[in-house]
Amino acid sequence: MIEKFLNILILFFFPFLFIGIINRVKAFWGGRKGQPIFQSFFDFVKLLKKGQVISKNSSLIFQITPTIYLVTVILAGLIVPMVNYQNIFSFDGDFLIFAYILAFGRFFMILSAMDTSSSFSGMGASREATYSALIEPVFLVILSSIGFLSDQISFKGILTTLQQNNIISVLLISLCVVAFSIIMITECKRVPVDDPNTHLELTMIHEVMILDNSGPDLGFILYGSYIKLIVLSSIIANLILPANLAFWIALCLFLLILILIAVAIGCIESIFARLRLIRVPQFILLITSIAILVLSIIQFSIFGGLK
Amino acid sequence: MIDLFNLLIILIGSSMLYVSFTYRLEEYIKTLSIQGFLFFLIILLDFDKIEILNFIFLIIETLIFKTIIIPVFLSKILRKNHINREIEPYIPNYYSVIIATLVLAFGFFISYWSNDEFQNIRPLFFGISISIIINSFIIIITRKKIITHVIGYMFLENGIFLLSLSIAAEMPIIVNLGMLLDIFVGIFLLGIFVNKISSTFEELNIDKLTTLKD
Amino acid sequence: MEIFFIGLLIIFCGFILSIFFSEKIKIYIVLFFSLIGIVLTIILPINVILSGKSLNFNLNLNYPIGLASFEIDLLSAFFIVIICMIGFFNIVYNIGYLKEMIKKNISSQNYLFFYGILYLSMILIVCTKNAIIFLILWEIMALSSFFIITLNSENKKSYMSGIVYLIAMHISFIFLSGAFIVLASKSGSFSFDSFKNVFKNDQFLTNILFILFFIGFAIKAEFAPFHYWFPKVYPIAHCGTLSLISSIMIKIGIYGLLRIILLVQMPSIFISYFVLFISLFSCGYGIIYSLMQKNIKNFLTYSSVENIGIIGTGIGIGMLGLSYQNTIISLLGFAGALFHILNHSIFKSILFFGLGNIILKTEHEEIESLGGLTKKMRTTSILFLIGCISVCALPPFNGFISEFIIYNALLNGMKINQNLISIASILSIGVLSFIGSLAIIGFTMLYSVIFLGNPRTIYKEEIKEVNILMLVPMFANVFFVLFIGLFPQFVFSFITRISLSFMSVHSLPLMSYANFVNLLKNISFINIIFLVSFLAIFLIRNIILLNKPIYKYKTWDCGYQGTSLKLQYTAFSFISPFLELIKQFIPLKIIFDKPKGLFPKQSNFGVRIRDFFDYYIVRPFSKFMLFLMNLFSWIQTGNMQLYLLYGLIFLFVAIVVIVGVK
Amino acid sequence: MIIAILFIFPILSSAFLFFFKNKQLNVVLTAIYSLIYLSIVMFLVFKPQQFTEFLKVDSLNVIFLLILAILQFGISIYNIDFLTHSQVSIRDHTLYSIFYQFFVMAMTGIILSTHFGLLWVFIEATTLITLYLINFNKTKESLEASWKYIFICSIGISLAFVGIIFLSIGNFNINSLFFEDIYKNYKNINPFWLKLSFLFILIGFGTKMGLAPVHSWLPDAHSEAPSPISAMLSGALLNGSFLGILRIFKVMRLCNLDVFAKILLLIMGFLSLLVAASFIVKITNYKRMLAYSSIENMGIIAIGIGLGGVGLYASFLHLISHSLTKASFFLTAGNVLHTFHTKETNKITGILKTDRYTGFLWIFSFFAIIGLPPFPIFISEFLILKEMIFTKNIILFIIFVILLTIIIFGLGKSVLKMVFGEKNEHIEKYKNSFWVYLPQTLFLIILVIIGLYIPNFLHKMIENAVNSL
Repeated sequence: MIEKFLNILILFFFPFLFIGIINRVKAFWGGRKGQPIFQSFFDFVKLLKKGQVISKNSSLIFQITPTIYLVTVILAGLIVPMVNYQNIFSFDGDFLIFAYILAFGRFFMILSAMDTSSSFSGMGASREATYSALIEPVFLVILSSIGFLSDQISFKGILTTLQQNNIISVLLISLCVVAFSIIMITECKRVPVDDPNTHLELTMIHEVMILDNSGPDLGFILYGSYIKLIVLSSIIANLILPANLAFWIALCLFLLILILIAVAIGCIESIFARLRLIRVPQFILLITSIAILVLSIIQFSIFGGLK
Repeated sequence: MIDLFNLLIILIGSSMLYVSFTYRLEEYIKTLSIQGFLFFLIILLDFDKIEILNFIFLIIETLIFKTIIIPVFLSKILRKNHINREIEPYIPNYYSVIIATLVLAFGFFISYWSNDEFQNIRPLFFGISISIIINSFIIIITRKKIITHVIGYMFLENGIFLLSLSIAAEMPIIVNLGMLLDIFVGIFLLGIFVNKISSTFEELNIDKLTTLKD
Repeated sequence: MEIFFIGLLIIFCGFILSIFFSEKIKIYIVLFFSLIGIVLTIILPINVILSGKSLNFNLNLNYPIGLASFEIDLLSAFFIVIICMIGFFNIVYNIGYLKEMIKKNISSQNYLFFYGILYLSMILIVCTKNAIIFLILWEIMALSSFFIITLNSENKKSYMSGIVYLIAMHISFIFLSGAFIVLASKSGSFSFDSFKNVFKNDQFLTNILFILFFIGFAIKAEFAPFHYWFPKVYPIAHCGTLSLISSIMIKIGIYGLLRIILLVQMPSIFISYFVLFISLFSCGYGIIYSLMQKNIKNFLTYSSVENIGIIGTGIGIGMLGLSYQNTIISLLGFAGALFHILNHSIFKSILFFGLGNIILKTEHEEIESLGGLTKKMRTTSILFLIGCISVCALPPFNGFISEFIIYNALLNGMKINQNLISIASILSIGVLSFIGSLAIIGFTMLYSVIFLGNPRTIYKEEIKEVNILMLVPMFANVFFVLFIGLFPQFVFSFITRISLSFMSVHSLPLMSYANFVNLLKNISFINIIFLVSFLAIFLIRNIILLNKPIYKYKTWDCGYQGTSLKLQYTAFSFISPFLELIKQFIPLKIIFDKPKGLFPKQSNFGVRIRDFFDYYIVRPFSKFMLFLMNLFSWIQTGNMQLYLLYGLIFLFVAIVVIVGVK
Repeated sequence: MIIAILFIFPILSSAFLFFFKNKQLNVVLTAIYSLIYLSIVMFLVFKPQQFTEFLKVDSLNVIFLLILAILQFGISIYNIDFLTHSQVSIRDHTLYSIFYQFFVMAMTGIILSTHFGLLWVFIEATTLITLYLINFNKTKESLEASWKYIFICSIGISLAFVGIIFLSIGNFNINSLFFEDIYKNYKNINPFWLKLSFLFILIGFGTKMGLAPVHSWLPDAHSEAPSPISAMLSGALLNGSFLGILRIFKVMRLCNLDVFAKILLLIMGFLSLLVAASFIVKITNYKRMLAYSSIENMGIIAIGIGLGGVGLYASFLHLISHSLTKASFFLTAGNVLHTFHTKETNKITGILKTDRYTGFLWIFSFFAIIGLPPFPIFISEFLILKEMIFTKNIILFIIFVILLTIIIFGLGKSVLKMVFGEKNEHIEKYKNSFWVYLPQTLFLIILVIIGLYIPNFLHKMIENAVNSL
């Protein structure tokens, strides 16, 4: 029960800290002092207090989308296991509904971008749609391949399967971590796929879709995307975490890993430049090969007698 | 007696050679008439085998229709339409002769070859009539004038008549009647048709009759 | 059983009467009669589903048919219920459509009569048990659907589409009749029951026959390589027709497939993989091509190919379960397939109804020329959106439920410790989710280009909402979408009962059954939470915004001050990032007149996309056939002498053979 | 004695008509004849009887008689309007009626005759009688068509006569050409001569029946004849020659030579299908297209006989259905021709919008001819397919269905193009009289009834015919 409570706590409040850490790391690399660590929270509250500017062209879709996006991300966060591998809703095939609920949010984001009838938002929408189409199958294939290893088909079961017992597991874990990192970077539109800081509309994906949102709606969307970072990072964290740890150790390790991920994101964003747009699909397609590699390793390890 | 029979049959067959050799349509008609007369002779020779009523019919058919009426009728058409020769057949006449000769030989060959199948008729009847049929087919196919086709058709009928003579003894009279009717009405209509076609198409050439095609 | 036929008779009477009355009266006659008839017809099938006992009816017919037996078993009952329910909505919609036509003074040309024939033939097909009657009804179905497709068409090319349709149906018929006749030659009878033994005894023959059957049914059901006909046929029909065809008629093909599987009982592994492979292929093919369509009708029909593929995947995994003798998988597979049949017919109806409304009002079919309709046709746009979400298999609507069951079947299929099936299941999961996300691309594109933003052309007249008769069926279908999406467990229990009839073992381990019901309860719970929390947060948002200033201003254009309708993102540019990835595999024709000279006047850019199979296989094949036929076309030269020569040659050859052979 | 009326009536009435020369009288007498004919045949169907030694109703020809009766009844109805409306002289009108009645009479002769010679004479008689009817329009084309018709058919008939001579050579010991005598003494027939005879009769009568490769007159004659006559030719004349082939086929069967006969029939049948298919796909004249379709259907009938077994039943069913369907098709073609004044497929669009009822008749006749249920050609073709698989002729099955598909494509392309589409602007909305729709509707209704439920008496009739073969 306490895990569930902690989960909700982390889900709702950790994102601001997470973003703060990233910003701080980036400031460190840039030789700046950086903004306060909870600056994103303050921004969020400020946005909630503001009024709105709405495009004349838009319709109801434009107004409900931010809410839907936030709800889907939160719901996805309730499904994904966090502290001590516990998730709030757990059943067979729950990772499917996880993926599909995120997709629901994306669906409305795209519609909302198109709703403004701005050609820039349309660009972002079409890129968003294409890139996520490339990662979703990989996400499911990797998860179900791991599930195949242990006959587990729930999120929790799948993530606890891989332990650093033998060389194969370590190999698989590292492959999966790479894969999920790419998924996370793509889904949350971080460097090198997208740069949240630039404002050159032609090359952006996520930011350009929300050009016309303002006030509480913009706040919802930003908050939602922060939560999404946490949600996807906790999958990676749970992949790395060994099973059967004591509760407190598990909690601490989990938070530590999250913070490490934040630091890593900060470092990457400081060191690397954004990829050229033509290269992005190739970068994303990298995970397809990782997924196939994972699948073949698992098949080989089971039917080749390596288990 | 048999020799005479065979001689007559061979004569009929050979007359086809002449037909395939000549250009003049008058000669075609003459041959037709001669063939009719030869048929008459064959029937005379067969007198004892055929019952009397049938015999009379055959005499009338061969002597009057085949020898006189039809040739006269045809030559009348010729004169009326001012046709006298067959120009430019599809293949030159010397080839026609060669083919006709081969076909005639083939007829002999068939008669010889299937000799054992003939229990009741003279082998030569079969072979020669087949050769006449084929030869008249060839005439129809190679010549261009419509009137030649009609004459060719008459030769075809003659070939069939020759064949039917081989079993004249057994054939019921009604068939002869039918045949007579057929030839009469056929020629009548064909003749009228030739007139009609010539008045519609100006020239009695088969080349004009190829508008209906796909 | 009598009441069932009485119901059919009443429906039939209604449609027959429609011939004799004037346009205005007949629609109400049909509505009235079909309402009564459908209520009577649907009673027994529902009873069958509830009680699980099948009903028989035998009829002794004359020579070529013999004993005509009709049976409503669980499978038939399921299909009858779908046909009756969704079909009734279709009738209502079409009547609304005809009402609009009457306003425009366009005659309906006995449309309703053929509609009725189609309707009845579909109901009878699913309950017949005799192959000859099956084939007759199959052809009658093709015939009547031909009429409803072509009769009201304003399209000048409609005859070509008609002939393509006829040929496709004929080819399907040939495959089916060939297979049925071979079966009959082995079993000595045309009754379905007698086929079981043939299937049981000869494995090799079963495989071949199954493939023949599959092709025959697949042509009707639009499985991918056999779908070549519909992109040519559908654009000429109006959407009321298409919704009946796409949401129900093509399912009759699936019914046939399921019926054959019922008879085969124990499909071999080979054909199970065959079905699975073709289905996955048709999923991918359908959705990729649907993205690229310019005609919105074709967009939806290609999406039907995708959905049929999903159904087929369910069937394939169910068959694999049968061949590996794993009850749970086959139960889930077939249940998923059946569920998706139901769901697809519901949401495809909504989508086609919506399209029908749009096309009726705007008179545009090209996707690029629409836009901004949501402000003009508010109800339609909301209902259509629900359809779109559902067809993308997104929670909390019904499309997700059936896909979730199929996913679960695949996940369970993974558990069979066999190299092949585990790889197959995992890859299937990948493919399914891939096409799921492609569907999102497609349907967001469709919806946003049609409804959102501003119009891309100037419409002829002021666009208004359609009449109520055309909206009611949409509402009814949306109700089902929501109901199934939020409470799937109730429907699921009936569907498992039907899918159990595919297994020789009729009792399922109670444990696992309860597991699945619980699973669906979880889904239902999450969906409800989703809806509730959305409403709550939206409420909060509105409360926050209550006293805040809200400005309406033009869309931020990054400083660029030109405003033109054409500056909006188009459908083609929307999919072009994806198209860029796959364009090597697609026969594209790019038409590009570059602007020339110093002062370029006119330039042109266009893309024409051709169907792969149509372009590379069907067209060359038919050209080859025509070429072959052309080889003989010198025969009829018009020269009579040549004609005689043919006869002579034939005679001569025959004589030589006779004399020579003796 | 009742049969005598069938022969005496047309002679008397044509003599009568010839002297009076009145259009109304022509139509009325023709209609009366057809009505009398129909009622007598209905009587004969249920109570077969013998007229003379030479004319007899037996279990085989009763089907043909029935078809002829129904067909000519419908066509007489059609003639009522067809002739009064078109601008023909009284003389032509009278001659048309006279020849029409004679044609029916000669057809009756073919069907009822019990003797090979008589059969042959009647077939030749139909050739001569129809000559006038085919040349009725007296255009260049019709003249050419009738010339080809008479010439090719005469040669064909002569070949058939050769066949009959061979038969009489072969049955030297029997010395009779009555069917019954030949069937009784089949053991005495020399197989060599019988084979030759069958070949010649097949080619001879096959010419008249329209089997490839001796079909070539058929498209020309059918397209140039007036539509009711095309319907008669296609629906009745072709059948008559088929009956002749069946008569000799039975001899072959008795003498255990049916394998040979069947192979020949199959070859000719498939050749017919091939020819029909290769022309139907590219044809631009719809009446010629229908003629090719007749060739196709005759091919199917020959194939049915060639397959044997259920194929025989299918052939008879196909015969009945084809006659009615094709008659309806040709009569509707007459309507179309009357409305649009052209035989070119390309120039006609939107029949449905110009003359709705004709449009529906046209398209339903099309569906009937390509064998969609509820029309009986579906059943007959299905049975033929069945027989092919039952006798393990998979290759034949494949060729058959491919050719049929091509034919459906070709027919459909033209027919649907004519039916749908925009209305031709310069053609006024034409309202035909009731009489030109009635016969087609009648035929189609009969067909639907047969297609859905073959009546018992018909079933028995066909079975008797099959058994008598």
